[in-house]
Amino acid sequence: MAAPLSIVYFAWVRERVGVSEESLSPPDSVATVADLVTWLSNLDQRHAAAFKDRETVRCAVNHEFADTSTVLRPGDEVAFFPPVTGG
Amino acid sequence: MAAPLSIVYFAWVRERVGVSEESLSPPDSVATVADLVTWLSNLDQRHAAAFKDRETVRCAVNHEFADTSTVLRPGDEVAFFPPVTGG
Amino acid sequence: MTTISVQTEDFDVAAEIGRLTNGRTDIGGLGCFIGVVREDTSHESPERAIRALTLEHYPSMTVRAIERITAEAERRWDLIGCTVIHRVGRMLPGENIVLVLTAAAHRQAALDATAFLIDWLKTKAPFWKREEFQNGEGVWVEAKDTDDAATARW
Amino acid sequence: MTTISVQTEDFDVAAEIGRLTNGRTDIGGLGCFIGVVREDTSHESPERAIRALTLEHYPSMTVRAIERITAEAERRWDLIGCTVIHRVGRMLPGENIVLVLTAAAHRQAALDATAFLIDWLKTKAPFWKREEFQNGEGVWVEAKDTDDAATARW
Repeated sequence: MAAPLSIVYFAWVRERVGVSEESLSPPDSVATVADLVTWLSNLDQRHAAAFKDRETVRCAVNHEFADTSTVLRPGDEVAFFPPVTGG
Repeated sequence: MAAPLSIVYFAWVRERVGVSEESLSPPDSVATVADLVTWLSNLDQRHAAAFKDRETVRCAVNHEFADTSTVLRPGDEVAFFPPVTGG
Repeated sequence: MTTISVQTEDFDVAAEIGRLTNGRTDIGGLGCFIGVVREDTSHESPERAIRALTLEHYPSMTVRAIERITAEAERRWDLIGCTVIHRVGRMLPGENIVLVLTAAAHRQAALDATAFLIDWLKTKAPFWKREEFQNGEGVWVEAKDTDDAATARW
Repeated sequence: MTTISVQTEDFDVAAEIGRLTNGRTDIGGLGCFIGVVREDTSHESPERAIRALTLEHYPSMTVRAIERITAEAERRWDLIGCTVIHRVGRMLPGENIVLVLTAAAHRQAALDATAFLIDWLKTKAPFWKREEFQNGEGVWVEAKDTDDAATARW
């Protein structure tokens, strides 16, 4: 991944990571959302806590709901959050 | 039928009969709503016109929807009208 | 709380919502349906466009019939309250005809009870609509099979 | 006409109905749903009664997500217009959270589209609810299987 990703967090995912937004440049081996989650989980304890229950974390890429197989491109905005509970 | 019935009409049934309410004393042979409709149909041209399509005329007895088999008692209020179209 | 009214004057939706909710904190969802006089332009001739609608009813029976319908809704769903206001008399296109409001702890009860109440009002309450056309003629609206089908769903 | 708003302030239901209908005479039915903060007293301890609800959202995505939902409703039903207003921030029991309004020529479209919109808003728009208890503690509300089931119906 040549350029950094913008990564944003919401609800308890945000609370566990400790920031609402960060700009990170993962290594070239990170191609998909699944790769990014694995990489983030190994970054530090806070990220590890946020992604401990990977099954319950949802994501969006560039403001569209995405799944773990979605391929990432430099400059993408990737959001992680729990299942939504509005309405 | 010893005492008179109060008979009320609504919508096009009322328009055809020409009155909205009347008090009538049918003969003893009138026991049910069906009997009453037959007797009314033979009363005059206006009643005959109102009950020409008997299948489309609905009725209520004492403010409850009723059917043609409902037995009438002296003093009952019997209403005749088309299928309802409110709401 | 159940509020039922049959009246010639228009209703105030916000005031009715306020009367139903009335500071309560156990309501999670409010359902609402408003029936409106529609200027039916589906007739081929513009002379048959609807100029007004007149609602006739059976005064000594109407409120009682609506009470039976709201009681049935309250039996089927866990409602905190409901409101039915039905206008009678002559109304112009764009005017309100009927208001149904339901309040419940959970949204599905409010949504279902709202749909149920308007479906049953259409087929089980003694109201009759007469359409008045632009050319002065008029017809009594015929009951629709689709309304009977909607009633039978419940 | 489609109106979408995500806002901290409360909404005025009567004003929104007026904005949607706006003197039109082709509307036959208006559907409406209002979601309200419910003081959930189902917890065993009164200390766990809900003191407030805070709605977080994803500002750069939220309106777009709601637009996709209203577009889907307009694709499925013959709507004259619809309105979705969703509040964010901190709200107290009894306060409005969300407003859904639909206008259609026929009642079934308005009723169905209203239920559809609130079901989809619950599972396809980026909002998260946090409950704040009387004792000061709080929890993020967990998504309900029943909401997924309600969404899947459509």
